[in-house]
Order: sequence, then C-alpha cells, then structure tokens
Amino acid sequence: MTTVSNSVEQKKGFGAMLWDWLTTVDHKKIGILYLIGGGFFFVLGGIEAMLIRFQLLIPNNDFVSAGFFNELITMHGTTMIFLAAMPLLFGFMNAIVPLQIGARDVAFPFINSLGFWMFFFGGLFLNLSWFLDAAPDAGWTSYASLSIASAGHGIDFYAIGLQIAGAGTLMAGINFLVTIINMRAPGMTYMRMPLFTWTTFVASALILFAFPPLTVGIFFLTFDRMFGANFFDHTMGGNTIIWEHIFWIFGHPEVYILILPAFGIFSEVFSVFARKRLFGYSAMVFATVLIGFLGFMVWAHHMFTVGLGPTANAIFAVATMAIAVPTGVKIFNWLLTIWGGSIKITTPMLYALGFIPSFVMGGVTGVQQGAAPLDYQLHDSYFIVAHFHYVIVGGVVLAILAATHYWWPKMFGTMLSEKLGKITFWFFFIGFHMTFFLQHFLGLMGMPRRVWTYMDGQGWNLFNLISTIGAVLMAIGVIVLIINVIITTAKNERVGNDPWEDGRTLEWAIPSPPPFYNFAQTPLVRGLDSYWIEKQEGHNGYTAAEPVTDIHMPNGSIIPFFMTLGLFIAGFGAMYRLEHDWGLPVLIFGLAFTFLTMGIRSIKDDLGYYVTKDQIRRMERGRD
Amino acid sequence: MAHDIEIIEKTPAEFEYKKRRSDRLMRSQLMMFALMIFMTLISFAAVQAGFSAYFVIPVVLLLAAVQVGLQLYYFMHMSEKGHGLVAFFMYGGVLLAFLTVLAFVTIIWW
Amino acid sequence: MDLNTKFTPQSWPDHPETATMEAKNKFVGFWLFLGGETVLFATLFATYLALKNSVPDGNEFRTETLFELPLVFVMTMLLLTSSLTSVYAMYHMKNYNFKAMQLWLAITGFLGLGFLALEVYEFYHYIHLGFTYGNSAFSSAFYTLVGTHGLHVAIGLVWLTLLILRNAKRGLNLYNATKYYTFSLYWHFIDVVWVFIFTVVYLMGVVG
Amino acid sequence: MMKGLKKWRLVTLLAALTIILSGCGEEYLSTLLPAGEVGQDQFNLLLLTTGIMILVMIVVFTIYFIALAKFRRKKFGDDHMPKDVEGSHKLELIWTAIPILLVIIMAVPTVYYTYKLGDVSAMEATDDEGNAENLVVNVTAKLYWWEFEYPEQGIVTAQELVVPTGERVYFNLISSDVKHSFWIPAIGGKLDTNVENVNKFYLTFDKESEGLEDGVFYGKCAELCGPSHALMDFKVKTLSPDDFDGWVAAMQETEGATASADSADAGEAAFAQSCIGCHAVSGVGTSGAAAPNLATYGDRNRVAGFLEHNEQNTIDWIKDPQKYKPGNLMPAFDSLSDEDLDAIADYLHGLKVEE
Repeated sequence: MTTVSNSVEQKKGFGAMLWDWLTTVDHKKIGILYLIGGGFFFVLGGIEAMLIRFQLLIPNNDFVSAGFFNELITMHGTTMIFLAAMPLLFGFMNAIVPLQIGARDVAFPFINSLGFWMFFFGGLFLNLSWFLDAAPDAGWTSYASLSIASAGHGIDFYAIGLQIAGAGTLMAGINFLVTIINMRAPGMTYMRMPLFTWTTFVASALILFAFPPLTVGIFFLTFDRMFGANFFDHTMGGNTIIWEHIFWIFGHPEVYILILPAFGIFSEVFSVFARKRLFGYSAMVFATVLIGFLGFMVWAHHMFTVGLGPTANAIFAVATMAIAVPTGVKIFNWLLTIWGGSIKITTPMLYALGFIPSFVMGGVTGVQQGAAPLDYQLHDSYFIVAHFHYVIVGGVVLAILAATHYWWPKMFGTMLSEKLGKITFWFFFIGFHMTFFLQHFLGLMGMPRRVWTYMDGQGWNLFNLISTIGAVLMAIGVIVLIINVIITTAKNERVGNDPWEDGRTLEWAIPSPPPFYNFAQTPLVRGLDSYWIEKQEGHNGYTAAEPVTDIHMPNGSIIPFFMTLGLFIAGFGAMYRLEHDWGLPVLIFGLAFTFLTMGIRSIKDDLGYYVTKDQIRRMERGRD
Repeated sequence: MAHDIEIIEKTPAEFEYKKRRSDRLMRSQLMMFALMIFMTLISFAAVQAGFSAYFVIPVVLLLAAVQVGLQLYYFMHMSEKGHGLVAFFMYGGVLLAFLTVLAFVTIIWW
Repeated sequence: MDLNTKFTPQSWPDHPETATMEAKNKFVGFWLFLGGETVLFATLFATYLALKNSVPDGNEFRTETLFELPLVFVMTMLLLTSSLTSVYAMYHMKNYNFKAMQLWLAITGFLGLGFLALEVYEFYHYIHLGFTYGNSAFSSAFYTLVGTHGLHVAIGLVWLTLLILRNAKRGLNLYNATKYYTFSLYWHFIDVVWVFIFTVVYLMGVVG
Repeated sequence: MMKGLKKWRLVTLLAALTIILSGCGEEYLSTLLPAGEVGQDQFNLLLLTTGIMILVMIVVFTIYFIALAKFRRKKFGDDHMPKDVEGSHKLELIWTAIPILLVIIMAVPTVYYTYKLGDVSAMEATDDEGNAENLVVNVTAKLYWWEFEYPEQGIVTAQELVVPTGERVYFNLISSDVKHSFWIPAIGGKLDTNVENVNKFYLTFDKESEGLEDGVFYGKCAELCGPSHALMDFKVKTLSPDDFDGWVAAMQETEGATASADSADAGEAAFAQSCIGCHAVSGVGTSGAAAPNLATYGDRNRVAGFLEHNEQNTIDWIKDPQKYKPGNLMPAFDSLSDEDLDAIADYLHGLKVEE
C-alpha cells in the first residue's frame, strides 16, 4: 500500500511544487488554480475595458483604431464571460461545495483537473490571437454573417479557443452535478443543502444543457470557416439566423449559469452576517430551480429585432417577464433575512448590501427589455450595455468579490484586510454606478452599442466622460484588492476554523485551510446550517457519522495537462491547415497525442491510495 | 480490509430467484426487440407504400417516439429503482430538444 | 478498491454497475452526459430540419431523389440488432458469465462495424454523385448530423475494443462492470439517435 | 463654513440638474423625444414600465434601508442572537402574487403593441386603379451606407431617406453583405436587415425635419457590421406630403441624367472618367447599385453620412476613403489631380433636386 502522498509534506523545491500543481486532482487546489486563471483573465478583460472606455472618453477620439476597437470589445466580452466570471465561480464551487456537503472530494477528481486545464488552454489559445494574426472582431456573440465575412484568423481563434474551454466547462458541470447527487454526507438531504450548493447544482444543470448547443454552433462556425461547409452562407442555402438561435439557446442560460451561483454566495453571506437563517429557504430553492428552468424558455428575447414576427415576439416577451417573479421572491427573501437580524458590516456583507440595489436596477431594466415593442428601441443600444453590466457586474462580479473576502480564510488560512477590502468596495461600487448608470440614458438618447467612436454634437459627450471616470475608479478598486492579496499573503496570519465567528455551514467546522482529505471522519448532518446547530449545542466541530477509518484518495496525474496540450496543438494545425504545409500534420499529431493520453488513461488502472487510520490520527493530533 | 466491498453470498434459493428474475427480464426484452423491429418495418412499409405525407409523417414520428421509449425503459432500465434523478435529467433534455426543434421549424422560415 | 477480489455467480451483486461509490458516480455521470448529448443531437436535428433541401439555385440534390431506403433499412436492422446483442451481453454480465458477455459484445461490435461500413459506403456514393460536404447548406447539415452519429458509432467501437481486450485476461470485477454497463448505455443511446435519423432524415426525406 | 457647504450643495444641485436636463438627448436623435406614432407608442411603454419599476424599487429600497438602519449589530451588542425565522407563507404569497399582477399589467400592452407594430398587412393594399395606397421604401444596407428605393415612384436615393409626414411609411429591409440594423431613434425602432430575408415594418413621421438643428433626423446602424459600424449613419428628411410629392417629381425628372466625359464642366468630365462606373447621378432607378447614388449629393446634410458637408471633406474622402471609414469598399482616388478633385467636388455639390 502506498503511503500518504506528497501533499502533506512541507518544504519542496520549486520544481516539485510546480509538478504538484500541474498534477493535482485535489478539489481545493483546483479551486485555487481556477481563481488564479480566472483572476488573470479578469485583469486582462479589465485592461481591455479600460482601453474601450478611454477610446470613448471624448468624441471623435482616435486613441485606438476602429478594427482594434472591435477586437477589444469582442475579447472583453468573451474573456469576461468565459474566462473570468465562470472560472472564478468555478474556483469557489470547487473549493467550497465539497466542504459544504461533507465530501472528501468531488465525484471525478481526474475530470475536475481536465476541466481546469481545458479552460486554461482554451483561454490561452484565444488570447494568443493578440500576438498571432488578429484577434476576433465580430463581438462576443460572433453573429454569423459578420463572423463568416471576417478576414484573417481572429474568428478561428474564437471558435477553437471557446470549443476547448467550453468542453472543460461541460466536464466541470457534470462533475459538480454528480458530486452533489452522490457525495453528500449522511443526513445532508437536498433540502438541507446550503444555498450555494443548491445554486451550484442548478447552474451545473444549466451548463449540461446549454453547452452542447454552443459546441454544435461553434462546430458549424468552424466548419464554415475552415472546412468548406455552408451553414451560414445564404448564397448556398445557409441561414445566419440559425447561428443566432443556437448562440442564444446557449447564451441566455449562460447568464443564469453566472448569476445563480452569485445568488448562492449572497444567500450565504446575508445569513451569516445577519446571524439569522435564510428567510424562506424552501422558496429560495424553488425560485432557483424555476429560474433555471425558465432560463431556457426565453432565449429569443435577444432576437426581438431579428424579424421573428409578432407571435414569436409576444410569446417570448411574456415568458421573459415571468422570470421577474421568482427573482422578486429572492430579493424579498434576502431583505427579510436581514430584517430582524443582527447585521455586521464586514467586507463580504458590504458587497451583499451593495448587490441588492445594483441588481434590482439591472433586474427592472431587464423586465423593460422584455417588453418587445419597447425593446425595438432599446436593443443594441447603450441601454443594453448598461443593463447587462448592472446584472453581471452588479450581480456576478460583486458576488465574486464578496466570495473572495468571505472564503479567502477558508481557502488560504489567512484573512484579507478588512480595511483595504472596504476601500476596494467603495471605489468599485461608486465607480460601477458612475460608469453604467448614465449609459441607460445614452442608449435612450440614441447611442448604439459597439460603436468605435461618436461624432460631436449628439449630446453624448458628458455622459461618456463621466462613464470613463467611473471606470477608472473601478480599476483603482481592483488594484487595491490586488495589493490587499499581496499584503495578506506576505503577512500570513493564520486563522482558525471559523474566523467570521458566525459561520453556519459545514466548511467552517474544519480547519482553514482544510487538510487534503477534508474531513477526518465523514460528518453527520442534522439539519439546515449544520455547523450552526453544532455551535448552538456547544460543540466545536461536527458530529461524525463513522469511526476513523482508512480514507481512499485519488492519485495525482499529469495526463489531464497533456491531454489538453494535444488539443491546444491540434487547434493551431486546424487553423493553419490551408495556408501552411505543416498545418495538417500538426492537426493530426495533436489529436493523436490526445488520443494517446486518453488511451493511457483508460488502459492503465488508477485506483488511488489509502490514508491509514494511524496517519489520520497523527495528522489530526498535530493540528490541535 | 475495511474499505473493501462487503461480499454477500446468496443462498441457493436467493440465487435461483435472481436467475429466474433475470431470465424473465431477458424474455421481456426480447419481446420488446421484436416489437421494435415490427415498428421499424411498419415505418419503412408506410413510406414505401406511398401514402400521403400528412399520414405518413405523424405515423413514423409516433413510432420513433415509442421505439425510443422502449429503448430507454427496457434496454436502458430507466424505470428501475435509482433512476429517478436520471430520468428527470433525461426528460429535461428531451423537453429542451423538443423546444429547440420546434423553434427551428417554426421561426426560421425563409 | 481491490481488483483481485474474486466473485462467484452467487456472490456477484444484483447491481454490480452501482455497487461501489466510484461506480455510482460513473453511472450517474454517464447518464447526465447522455442528457447533454440529447440536446447536442437536438441542435443538429433542428439545424438539419431548418436547412433540409435548402440549396443554391440550380442545385439538383433533394432528399426525395437522393436517399435510398433499402440501404438505410439494412443499416437500421444492423444497429437495432446490435442493441439487442448488447442487452444479451448485459444479461450475462449480471449473471457473472464473463465469456458469454465478451462473446455477445464482440457480436455487437461486428454489427456496429457493418453499420459503419455501410454508412461509409453511403457517403462515398453520395460524394461520387457530387453531393459533397460543401455542396449546399443542405449537404453540410446532412453530413454533420449523420456524420456525428457515425462518429459516435466509431468511438463506441474503439471503446468496445479496448474494453474487450483490456479485460480479456482478468475477467469481471466491480471495477470494470460499470465500464461495461456504461458502454451498453452509450450503445443504446446511439441506437435511439439512429431511430430518429432514419425517421426524420430518411423516411421523412423520401416522403418529402 | 456653513456658506461653503451651501455653495457646495448648490453646485451639486446644478450639476445634477444639468445631467437630468441633458438626459433627454437631442431632438433629432433621442427616443425620449419621439417624433412619430411608433416612437410614441414605444415611449409610452417605456413610461409605463418605468413607472411600475420605480414602484417596485421604492418598495425594495424602503424595506432595505429600514432594515439596514434598524438591525445593526452595533446596536444590539456582539452577543445578541436574533430570533430564527423559517419563513412566512403569507408574506411569500404576497410577494409572489403582486409581481405576477404587475407582470400581467405590463404584458397586456406589450402583446397589443407587438401585434400593432408588427402589422404590415396594409403594405400591399391598392386602390381601385391598382395604385399602391401606401408609400413603400426598400432599404438595402451595405458596407457602410444605405440605399433607399421607392419602387412605386421608380426612384432611388442613398444616405438620406426622404419621407412624407403624417402617414405610415412601410419598409422592406435587407442587407447585401453582412447583417446591419435600421434605426431612427427619434421616430421608432428598430429592425435588423438580415442577409437572407426581407424584413418588413412601418414607421410614422409626425414632424417635419426642417425645424431641427440640422434639418434632419439621425438614423443609425445598430448591429455590429465591421470596423466602420459606428460611422454607418444616415439622415432622414421628413417633408409635408405636398413637398414630398414635389421632391419625387424632381427626382423623376433626373431620369437619364448622366455625366459626360466631353462636358465643358471639368468636374462632370472628371467624374465621368473616374466615378460614373459605380456612382449614378440620376435619381431614377432601382436598388442594387455598387455605390451610393449621388443625384441628390448637393442636397445632403453630410459627406459619407457623418462628415460635415463641405467640399474639402468631399475631396479628402475621395482621396482616401479608408482613412474615414475603414473597411468600406470605395478605392482611394489619390491619383486624381487637385484640380480634378476640386472640380469633382464642385460638380457633386451642385447635384441637387431641391430648390
């Protein structure tokens, strides 16, 4: 029998450490990898956003060229959605969900690692377009007539990069689903799961059903551009509206994939820092499921001006408005959670409190756009830009920042500075409203979105100026956060199990950061907010469901890294196949390499290893 | 060892019961297979016979749907215990599949 | 988990495919994957229906004249039968009869191979007629839908071959029982998709 | 000290007021100042939904701020344990029922207007003599300009849409290259110009554009269509029905007009040498031209849809169109001599059908 793996050893050389991170299948480490990867792309997307705002600072500006501007908006949108927001949420899901349900790991540790590397290499592939040839320039929606007409390889980078990253996302989604279905600790019934776990569950279900259409759509795009197909070429019988449908059949649920986990994060934060259980828990769960379900029925509200006809528009308009109902239920439940509570304004709580007005603003403008005839005016104007930034930044990004502060001690064992955290919040929050509030009016005043520049004398100058200043404030907020992270890491003051002192869910019952096996004994869950119940009864920790036994753990593996590397290489081959001789061989080599690694994985048994009772006892004792 | 699967030896009676049950299941699956072949034959025959499209299309679609149901429930055992959640997700997928196809045949009309 | 635990027909569990935690995970995960595949194929079907017979001016290819039902009928029979043979394989798996299971799986594989060969022949035939991938939006949609199914069959065959060869010497255990079981699920799913392909693409195509 | 504070307040107030007042935008471009029935309908819907939404926001914010003020741990002390409440079916019912009601209130006019604005059945209507009852304009969007054909009148123009006030004008919209979107914010919005099908809708122009700052309404492309998407503007001139008939007659009179290489006018001659291959100077015709029709060039408000309308801009444009609208399809004519360019600009600015 193999002994405890190297993950418990201390003091390793850089090479060994790198190898450890490349091969890790530990959900907590993969969570951190997601945070690093997502954080990197978040900063990248932020820089793109700043360039966009500087270009629009004054009328007739030529800070960047028209073509480069289109690349900036495309990459900003694509990066923020696929490579920043989703991976950052995945980071928290990975790190926290298994802890919340009392599991030792996710259902498929190997696939978890594979999912991360596919996201990372997909993002890398996409961003290499800045240095090779040209970046994609048809908007993050990449509407077909333009994306087919777009010269150079920009759109090819988009298609292949997203295909790789999307496959990784799908794997992560299935992994979370199975983890939550199968790996819950005894007593952790569905209706005792923390809201963050619930929203992860529903968001993962959305991933499962939303990403396959995207995969198909991107394949169509790839085949049209690189392999002579004619799906979107109307002169050959093709139809560009197909792309729009497929994209939004994916794209609308995608919005909920982002916002539902954000709802989950805020549900946790509200209840912890109001020191009160979540008001209307079962209604919250039901609303989450309903939002997820309705999220699939409304995609055509992105296409009201396409010319689908009044009947289709009317149906999708009414369905869209219906989503307001469960969302409203959530808002009121949060309000009633803090009502009568004992509100402590920590940094995460500050974000949660900032979220309510911001998100309500974004929500109501969403309902307005649901009114199809009104949307004829709003669609593709700056009103839309304002709306979705209110939802995505006011909802998702605030949630990510809240979660960063909230779970940082659990993930890294040390607290981010509250003082700097609050400074970040105020810069970010004020900057955010400054940037986007006035954009509603810009849209109503006739400013279309995705414009590279605008003429003087259209009444848009002042608001654009204010908007850009707001963006600078947001950037300052993010810089303060980065400084906070650096300082905190350097100081490295260790904290205990429950540094917020009001933790309610299972993750706060174990050390920060948790040992690699999470729970020395599988916990027994006796109700909603199980750690809170234990604390009420004077226990510090959790009730065990079993005696100390040997723990089965998965082996680390480098195969996910190489498997993805093969696809990454094959992507370049596919793209340059037609103009370079080396294209086809590289394509074949990359695919063969991936298949080889898959073969190795399936033929070589990997049964994991056991941590023995004695080793666990030793480690647990060493900790006390 | 503690972490190994507990091996439960069946009594001869239990074993006989299990065998009988699985034989019965196999027979019913064979019947379903015959039914599926039969339905396929009808579908092809209906088309070859050259009936009106308004008659043939609903019939072949219905037969296909029934066949798929048989595959899912008899061959893939979706009706058995422990498949509740799985069935929920499959139905979710089927519903979305239906919506997608419906949208593509109604609102892409040119 | 121990690969060396030996079972007898008497001690083999009723549901070996979900007897361990790993097996349960694989089982549920694979079903969910099939749920996602449903949507994937739905998108392909929807696109095919939207682009059916959608060709540039002067292009002669139409479903009514292109498709030949006898060939499709033979392919259908091969694949349907392979679905039954994989049911037989699972019957023997549950009864801990390793040799019979391997045999039925091998038969399944040969039937699948026959199907694939006919499909390759069919495509070759169409391309020979000039109905190439880039011929029209219709041809692109047709080849992508039917070809994606064919690719699934091919992947299934590789998977099956690896399974049969890899486990030939060591027999059934709780580690590979799930692998066999999920393969059979996959194979049935391929059959389900084919039922819709022969109905929606070929039968409804010939009717017009 | 007090005084300073007051001053600061005044400045803030003034700033806020400026922002609010400028928040309505320009009359020729803003959806908030609708100048047609369609835009008015949409604006009314905006008012209705905004009203309801503000109501919702007031309720939410009130509860939110009261909760924030009342239930702070600072007040209760660190040891305070608030009472756990599981939920309240009554409350939950209320905040499910009321939103449903609000949604229904919004859904009814939404559906009504969706059908009303989508009704193009009158498009084909003809009177007893077989003449079309309604004005129909075929719009073709191209990289990066707009072509407007009046099929019944047999005329075609580019970049400036001319329409009569007080009646429904029906539009057939299509694109000839990539997807664009046709939007006249002050009149009503918006419909995509797809590549594979004709989209139809109507707009009503209730205000003559003459009194506006530039004498025209602004039109925009609202769908990303390439580098110069931002510059794909067009202008809309709305005339009284009589004036419109006059304009149509004047356009029809340009039938057969062409530029002659032998012309005594140096501009016309140079134009005939270099430009006539793509640009027509007769307003009579159909859509499908490779480049904008220039029959009304002298009447136009802008060069290339967005540059100030003077001869220097025309000359600069001809010399290097890519500099102004990157990605457009016009080649650069930098080989033309300065004299030729001057003459061409002169000639173009003299092409007018209006008095």
